[in-house]
Amino acid sequence: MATLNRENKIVDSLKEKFGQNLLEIKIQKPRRIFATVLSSALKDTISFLKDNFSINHISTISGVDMGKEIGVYYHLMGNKVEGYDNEIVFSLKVTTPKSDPKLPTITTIIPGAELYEREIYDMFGVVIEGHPDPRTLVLPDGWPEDVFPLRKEWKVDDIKAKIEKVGGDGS
Amino acid sequence: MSWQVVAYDLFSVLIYPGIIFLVALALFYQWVDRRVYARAQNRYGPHHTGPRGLLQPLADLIKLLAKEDIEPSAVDKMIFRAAPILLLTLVFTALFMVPISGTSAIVSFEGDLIFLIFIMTLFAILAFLAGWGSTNRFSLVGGMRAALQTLGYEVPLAVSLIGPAILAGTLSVSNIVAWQAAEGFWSILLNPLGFGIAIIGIIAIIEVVPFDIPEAETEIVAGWQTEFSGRKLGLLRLAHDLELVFVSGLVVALFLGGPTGPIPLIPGIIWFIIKTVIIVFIIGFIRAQFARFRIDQMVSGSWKYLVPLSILQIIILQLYLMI
Amino acid sequence: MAMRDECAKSLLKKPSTLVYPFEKYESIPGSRGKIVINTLESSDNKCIGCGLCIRVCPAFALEMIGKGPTCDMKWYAGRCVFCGECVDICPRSAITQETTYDLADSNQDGLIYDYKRKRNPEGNVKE
Amino acid sequence: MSDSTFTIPIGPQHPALKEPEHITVTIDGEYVVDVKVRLGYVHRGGEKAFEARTYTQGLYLVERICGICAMAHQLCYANNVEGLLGITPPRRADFIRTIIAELERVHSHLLWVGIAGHEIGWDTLFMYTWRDRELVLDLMELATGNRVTHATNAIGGVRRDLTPDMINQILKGMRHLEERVKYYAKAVPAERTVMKRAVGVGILKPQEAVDLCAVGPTLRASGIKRDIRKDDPYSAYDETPFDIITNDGCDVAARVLVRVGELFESLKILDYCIEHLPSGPIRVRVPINVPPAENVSIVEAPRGEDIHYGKSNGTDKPERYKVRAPTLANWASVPTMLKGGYVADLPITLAAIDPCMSCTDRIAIIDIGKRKKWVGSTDQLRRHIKKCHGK
Amino acid sequence: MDIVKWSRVKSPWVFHFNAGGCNGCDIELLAALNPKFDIERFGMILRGSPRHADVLLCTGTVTRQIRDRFKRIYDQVPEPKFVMAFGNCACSGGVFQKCYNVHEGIDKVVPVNMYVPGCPPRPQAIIDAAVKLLTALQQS
Repeated sequence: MATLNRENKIVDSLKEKFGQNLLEIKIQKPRRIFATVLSSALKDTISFLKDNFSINHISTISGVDMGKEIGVYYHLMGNKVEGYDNEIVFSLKVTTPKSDPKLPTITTIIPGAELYEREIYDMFGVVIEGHPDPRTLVLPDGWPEDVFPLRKEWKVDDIKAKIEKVGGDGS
Repeated sequence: MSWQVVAYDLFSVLIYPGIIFLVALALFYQWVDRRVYARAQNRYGPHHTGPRGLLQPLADLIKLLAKEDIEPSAVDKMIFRAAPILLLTLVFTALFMVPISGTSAIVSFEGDLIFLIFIMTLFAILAFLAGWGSTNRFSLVGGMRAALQTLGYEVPLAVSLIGPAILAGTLSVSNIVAWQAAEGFWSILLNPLGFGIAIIGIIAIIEVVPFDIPEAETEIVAGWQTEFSGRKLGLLRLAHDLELVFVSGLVVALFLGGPTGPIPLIPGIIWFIIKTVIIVFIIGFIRAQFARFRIDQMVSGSWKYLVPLSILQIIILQLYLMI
Repeated sequence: MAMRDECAKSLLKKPSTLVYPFEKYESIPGSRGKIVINTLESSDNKCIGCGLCIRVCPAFALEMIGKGPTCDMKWYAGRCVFCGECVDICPRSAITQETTYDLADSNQDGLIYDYKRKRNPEGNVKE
Repeated sequence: MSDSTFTIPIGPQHPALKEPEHITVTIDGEYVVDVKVRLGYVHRGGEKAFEARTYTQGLYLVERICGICAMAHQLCYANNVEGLLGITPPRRADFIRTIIAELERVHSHLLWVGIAGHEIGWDTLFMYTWRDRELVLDLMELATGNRVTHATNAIGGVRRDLTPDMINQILKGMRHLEERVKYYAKAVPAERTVMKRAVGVGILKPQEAVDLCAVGPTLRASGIKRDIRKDDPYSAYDETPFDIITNDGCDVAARVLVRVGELFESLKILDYCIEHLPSGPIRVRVPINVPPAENVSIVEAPRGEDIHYGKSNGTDKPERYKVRAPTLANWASVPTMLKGGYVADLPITLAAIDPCMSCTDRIAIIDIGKRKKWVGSTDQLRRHIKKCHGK
Repeated sequence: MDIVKWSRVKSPWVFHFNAGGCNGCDIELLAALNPKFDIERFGMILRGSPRHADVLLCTGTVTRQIRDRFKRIYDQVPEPKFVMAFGNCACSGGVFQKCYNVHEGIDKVVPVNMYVPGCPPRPQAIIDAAVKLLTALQQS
């Protein structure tokens, strides 16, 4: 069981298929794969995983502020195949510059990603290009447009002060 | 007309068995209903207001009457103000035609049964108006549902209430009671189906589970009552309790022999209370058993099952009379 | 009418309701309620004012007034999440947790519990 | 579209939703035409708060993301931080966690059965299930010290040990509960008014469920066998035998049946865990500072998969901590369930995903048919809807 | 005894509002309805519409998005009204203090008559708080 047949297979085929676009890939422990791709290859990678390894479930999208860049993790799940009871959690990371964060939508491949993409815009200001319904998801109405609360440069007190100023209280 | 007659009439309209007595009875029935419902759910229900919580409905009523009465700016003021009062008046009018203490009601004339059936429809129309006047979406939907619901229950209820009238050969409620007393048996014996349908019908009139569709809390807040507060809400609740007295009294009068009983020593009013409490008990118990129907299920179910059954009952009665 | 029998049975037997508050409810041993800091009223003066409890508290519910072994403690019932982390971490077992939970009060001040050390008239802590 | 169409706002305060939430529902007559979700009424900024709190403080913050699946969130958090630290908790702690997590599932599912009864007006069911649920809560209080937010986990183990006396009481409680659950499993489907309201309502086809990434009982009621306890075993689930309950009904009734089935499975797991409870320590000591690492942990909460992503930076506070609660995943599938259904079915359909909005937000129904304006009604909800719609 | 005051003390109808809580308090409030505690004994009923209520029972820390809705709900409750802050989030923000999207307690938004600490408070605490509130009302 503890052999990493499946994981290795996925890693190998990804390496073969994407080559230069695949910046980094590692098997952290059984059932956990972390990979980094160029943002241009994001959609292809996800379709590839979905079509070839039946990794068809997106658990969530989380963002990380990495200084100059914003890292966006797509946590995918699936690949319950013959002989295996359990699934693989595949965390696919892309980065996008903080000055002009942009990513293509993946709702065309996995429709369930809609809410998570809205959330990532709210929290980090990553513009999702081609999103079918780009409204605010969690932040209150009247929220100041340039405040993205999970970016590191926004401290809690700064956000509070800013909201008081513009009255972003959902009023 | 001598002054004694006037005084007697005033007394019977205002005090016994008139308005004050009826209000007390209505509050008592609310208590019975809540208590049965709670006990069926393995809990006490109102318990610490007065002995066994008996004064709870009274406390609720006084509190509501003394509370601020908010009138939202958007409501149709006339309908909004008139609805509770009209409803209350209607229920009292109806109650005066139900025999409570003796075989004869305060007001009685040939054909008053038809009039009562008409009043029952008016309840729903008023609910609809009240909902409409509130100009609140919940109220409006509640009002529409109340009106829609009459489509379901009105026909079978009316047909089933006519059953005893056919037997007694009269359309006066008092006369039907008198006929039952004279014949010495209750019309439920010949009319069991009609009795069942009447119970279902009156549950729909007083809008409790499973037919609380117009007031469905989890769907439309409090239905057509949503916007009412304070005094108006108090009056609406009182009217609702009086409706309970009215419908149970009517069923008792038509099917269970009204305020008469096999032991002549016990006064009629005691019989009346015993019988109506049984009806209220049945309603409270049924209330604990069912989930709410959806409006379309209610209407279609009613036409599919209740209407044919009530007509069947009438046919049976006609056959009985022919033999 | 699926639960009819159950309901009918309930009608006949006594409800399962506790008669709280007319009879005190016996709380289950080990349940987490009011925090008591053994600073000071008692003679053993357990609290040494190390401040560990304040560092672990997730809800900022403890406050130390003064420093070191002579400090006074304040507990904000209105902030505490009753996790008991401060009880676990206290090196002198000066913090205990009672099972009391009826702490409701009509103003914020009533939710603040002062645990003051016993002092002599000069303001020094009694040994 | 006819003039009979109009607007019913439901939420952010609505009796059907014990929590604020807003969905914009477009209706035509009694039918739902379109649904849009607006979240954020319970957005408190928790994820940012993690960055300002130590790992220990985070334990109690994460618990309060959702008061019903508190244990699941905390367990997920503890797993995550233990993964970051590279330690494994003692086996006994794993079992105790499993026991508490399953007790929580029992309490959550019983709660849900009651709420579902309440939504369709059957308060008696609500009263009875909640009465029996009190037993579970008492057991919880006995085992952990609190009824709802248990604070069981510590990083590196659990905080309280189970004594033989507690175990006896839990076993006794389980026997009683099993009888009660059997009774409900028989009584609820036998009640025709319930089944009338549940069968064929809120359809979510298997393919849609997969595409929209539904989770938990909602997904399993569409016949998809996906359960994190089997798919990605944590704590003691790797050796605990149990079945994944699925149902092909795809409707509200199927979701009821899946949950009732899971109640029995939970009782089975509890029995197994109590029987095989290993002895030993319950907690290992852990360093305060966590070396830089990243980790994803997933837990099957009563409502579905709960995924946490953590990134540490060598200090005692996380660099980034991301929580995705199960309900958010299910919101994506709500519009599909509601479209084409009756308005009256709204509450029960919503209840069927067992929404826990603190994790995620409210409902308003907007009518596109009627152009007429509702002048100046004081209704608190409508203004908001207008605003949301205007955007 | 003043009959109006008596009636108020005996019939406190509750409207429950969640201003951004975690659910824990809400289910404990519902748990107070169940047969084991049964707050209907005291005449307390949960109403669906704020217009019917006397006691506004608020759980959860007030989030920015919900603050105005909450104020509006408060205005809709007819006088005399009482506000009960239920749980520590409602009392002070609890564990969510120092988060950017909360108001740290409902007393920042509306006046509060009774604070019920606990996280979440047990159902007994609701009964206890109600009794304290009503006793205060009776004596006023």
